[in-house]
Amino acid sequence: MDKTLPTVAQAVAEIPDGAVVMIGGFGGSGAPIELVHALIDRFLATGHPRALTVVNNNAGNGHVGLAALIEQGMVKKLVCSFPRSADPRVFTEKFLAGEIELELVPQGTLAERIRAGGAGIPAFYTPTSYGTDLAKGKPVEEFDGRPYVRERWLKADFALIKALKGDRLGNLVFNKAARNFNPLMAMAAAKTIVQVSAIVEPGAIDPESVVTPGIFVQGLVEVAAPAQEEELNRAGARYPEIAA
Amino acid sequence: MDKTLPTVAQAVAEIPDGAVVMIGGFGGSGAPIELVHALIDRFLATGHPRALTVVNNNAGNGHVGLAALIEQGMVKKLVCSFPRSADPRVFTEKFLAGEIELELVPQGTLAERIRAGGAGIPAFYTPTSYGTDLAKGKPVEEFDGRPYVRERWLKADFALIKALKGDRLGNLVFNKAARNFNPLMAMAAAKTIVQVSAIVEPGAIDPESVVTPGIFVQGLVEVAAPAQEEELNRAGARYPEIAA
Amino acid sequence: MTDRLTSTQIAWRAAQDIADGAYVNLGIGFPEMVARFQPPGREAIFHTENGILGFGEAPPAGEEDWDLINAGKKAVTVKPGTAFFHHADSFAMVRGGHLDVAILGAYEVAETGDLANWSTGPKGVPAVGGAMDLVHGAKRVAVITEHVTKDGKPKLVKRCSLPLTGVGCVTRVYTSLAVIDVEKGRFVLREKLPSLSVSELQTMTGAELVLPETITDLIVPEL
Amino acid sequence: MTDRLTSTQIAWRAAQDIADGAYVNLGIGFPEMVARFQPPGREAIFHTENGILGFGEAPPAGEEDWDLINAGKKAVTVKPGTAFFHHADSFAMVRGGHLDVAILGAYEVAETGDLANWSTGPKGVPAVGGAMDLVHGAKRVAVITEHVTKDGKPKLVKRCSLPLTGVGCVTRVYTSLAVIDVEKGRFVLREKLPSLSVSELQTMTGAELVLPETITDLIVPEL
Repeated sequence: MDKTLPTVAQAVAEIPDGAVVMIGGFGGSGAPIELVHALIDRFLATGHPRALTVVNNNAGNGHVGLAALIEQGMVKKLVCSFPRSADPRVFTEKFLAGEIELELVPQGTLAERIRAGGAGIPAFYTPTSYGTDLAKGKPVEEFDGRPYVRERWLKADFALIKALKGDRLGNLVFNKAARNFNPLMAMAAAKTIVQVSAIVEPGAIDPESVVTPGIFVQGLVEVAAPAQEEELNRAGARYPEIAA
Repeated sequence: MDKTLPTVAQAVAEIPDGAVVMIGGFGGSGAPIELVHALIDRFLATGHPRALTVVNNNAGNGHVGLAALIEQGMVKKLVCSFPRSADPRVFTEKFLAGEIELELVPQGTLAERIRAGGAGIPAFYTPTSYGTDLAKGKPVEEFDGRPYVRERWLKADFALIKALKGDRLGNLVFNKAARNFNPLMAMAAAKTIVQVSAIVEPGAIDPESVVTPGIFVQGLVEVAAPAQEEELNRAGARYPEIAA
Repeated sequence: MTDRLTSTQIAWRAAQDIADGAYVNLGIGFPEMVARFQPPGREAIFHTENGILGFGEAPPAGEEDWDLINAGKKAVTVKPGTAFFHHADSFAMVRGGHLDVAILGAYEVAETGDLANWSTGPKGVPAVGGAMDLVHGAKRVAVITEHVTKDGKPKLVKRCSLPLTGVGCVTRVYTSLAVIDVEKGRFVLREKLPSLSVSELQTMTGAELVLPETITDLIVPEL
Repeated sequence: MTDRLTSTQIAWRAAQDIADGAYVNLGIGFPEMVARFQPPGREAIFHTENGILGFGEAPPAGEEDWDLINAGKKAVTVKPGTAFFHHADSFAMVRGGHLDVAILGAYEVAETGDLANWSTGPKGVPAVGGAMDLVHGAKRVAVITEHVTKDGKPKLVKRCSLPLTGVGCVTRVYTSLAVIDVEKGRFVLREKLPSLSVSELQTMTGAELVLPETITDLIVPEL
């Protein structure tokens, strides 16, 4: 069995219009920028995919990665906890113009909903958001005298995630805090595509240290020296590049 | 901060009568036998603790570890998924004599209930056990046209678990499939006591490979060469030892 | 009594339907035997509830590591690509629909797909383990079983009489006489031993067999 | 205007209540400053929502690793004993009651312990992050804040007028003028600046201050 894919272009080739796509990362840390840019390339060449629902903790920063995806008009709806950043202009303008829908979810609830999607748990109760605007319309129940809000699982058609290393079976390890939502999204998507800095032989990752077992991964592609969103933005980068 | 404890006796000294105690392990793999035996020693010396509710996947095997705890009459109730083993005589006899209460829980539901206890999720829905005797009396709800059973979290006063290595902050790694319920129980107990084969310096465990972060651990004690239940039982061992 | 497949042969037949790269959980006991018969060139990845994906065969006697066991508490080995994880992650794989196939034993299977395989009634000590979880989530839940009980009673029935493990969960049954799919609440006969007539098979089956146009001969090597 | 503590001094005061070995989450922005003032001999362990426990200070400029950031997206460092984990495990720590203290900023705190700190109303882009999770689960949820707004309006109020972050969650408030506990739906004054009378403080507070027998002078070093 070999889940490796030759190019980022092929890795994102199957994502259709209207798909629910989870994109890993917390801000730029752990964001699969090259996969997102490959999706933009495909859109610029073919007009697809469009009308995506994207699940990410944030709403992009500057004009690269998720922000660039939004800037191209490919995103219909965003499910996130914190659509602010150093430079959230792209999302902010589309949102205020009514061109993009926002489902705001508390960060821990977002993580747990994604995990629930991956774990076959259709709904769970959490104290988070009880009594707040974000609980409006959601069922509330008391357990042991304390009120809790019921939340539904979150699943996706595709997850685009970033890892440090992966073997051809899809076993993954991450880099420091770039782990964040990536292992959860890998569980919650019908098809999880991973960009890794290095594809290694099975056995090269200690079985004790595997963070995402291969069962949660459907394809992986090597991006040997991935860009870091923070650095791109500090350099004023845009995707696609504009002649300087 | 130093969470290390000098002896297994001190590690179990605070467990009171009537406590809910989670005990790690799947069968003998990952079972903290020395901590359990220390609890038996305390009981034999002081008459306490007694009337314990024990959460474990199984019901012990032979006459050591959990089986020995049950044999001493220290356990009032057992919450488990599979009270069978090569030699389950101790539990079976007490159960058939009505001397021990059993709450039978499907294994995945048991794991998820413990995780929920650790994660502050008071209840969740699962497809498991729907339409069976084990769902009797539990709320059922449909999501997306499919029925699910609502299950409650499971928490404990104490968890007794076994790990391979731990640092003084309580960061832990486990050995192979001896991981099983141990990291979950560490999350779900007010006080988690760990026996480790080796106490190491902070930093000796790669931060990427920590399985249980120290926040889930309240005390750890070194048991340099822990016994393996399977080997004890193959040798016909009993605890406490009976003169040969 | 007619010819019938041995347990080994039933396991062999079930193994032929496991695709290359499939993630598979084999129930404790008889189903574990399926792992022995992976067709050449196919590599299935085996999952065990107690937290291993991609484990290998049993080690030689005397070389067991009792921290490296399967759900049946038998010693296994690691292979390149093995991963360890805790019980909640393990059942996330099960319940979350990530397994391709779960192969289980059965006391009874109903034409509705209901399965009874965990309890023979109220006597003794009940024990369920992971059975009730495994019947949910795997893309295919298959059963391997004798076609009839030792007393000659059908194990494939209209409605289960024993306590259920799961409702409407079984998709295919490999028996000592036939391969039968569960479709829309009916048993559909796919393969049967060539030596056996459909009507003979029907008499040993507790619910009506739907007969499609093509019924294949169930042919299994001597093993 | 009376004397008041600087932000740094409020952070210092809050830091004095953090016990040795405490697990602490500091909200984004102002609360992060609390980490600078751990009393000598005490070692708190800092948690950040994005999956680090026991991280260290910011690295020198130019030495940032942008995969090693805190919830405020600022670069941090590892220390011996650091652990990384994913977001669900991270919020299990929060929601599951494993943190000893969470210290957050506030727009308003009500005498009921209600907190409003995520939204100033329906205008603009709403963003909540981990705020609604952090107010649940930590054994102590403390707020650090100016005592009044820039316009001189009380931030400690009977009932919050802004959208709530959480209900009945705050247990202690460190302000630029006082330290106030929330007990049984009332503000209880524990410490105040010595230069300030109780009645002066009351005029700047939007709900009644309960006065216990002992009210300590709030004395903070020049910082």
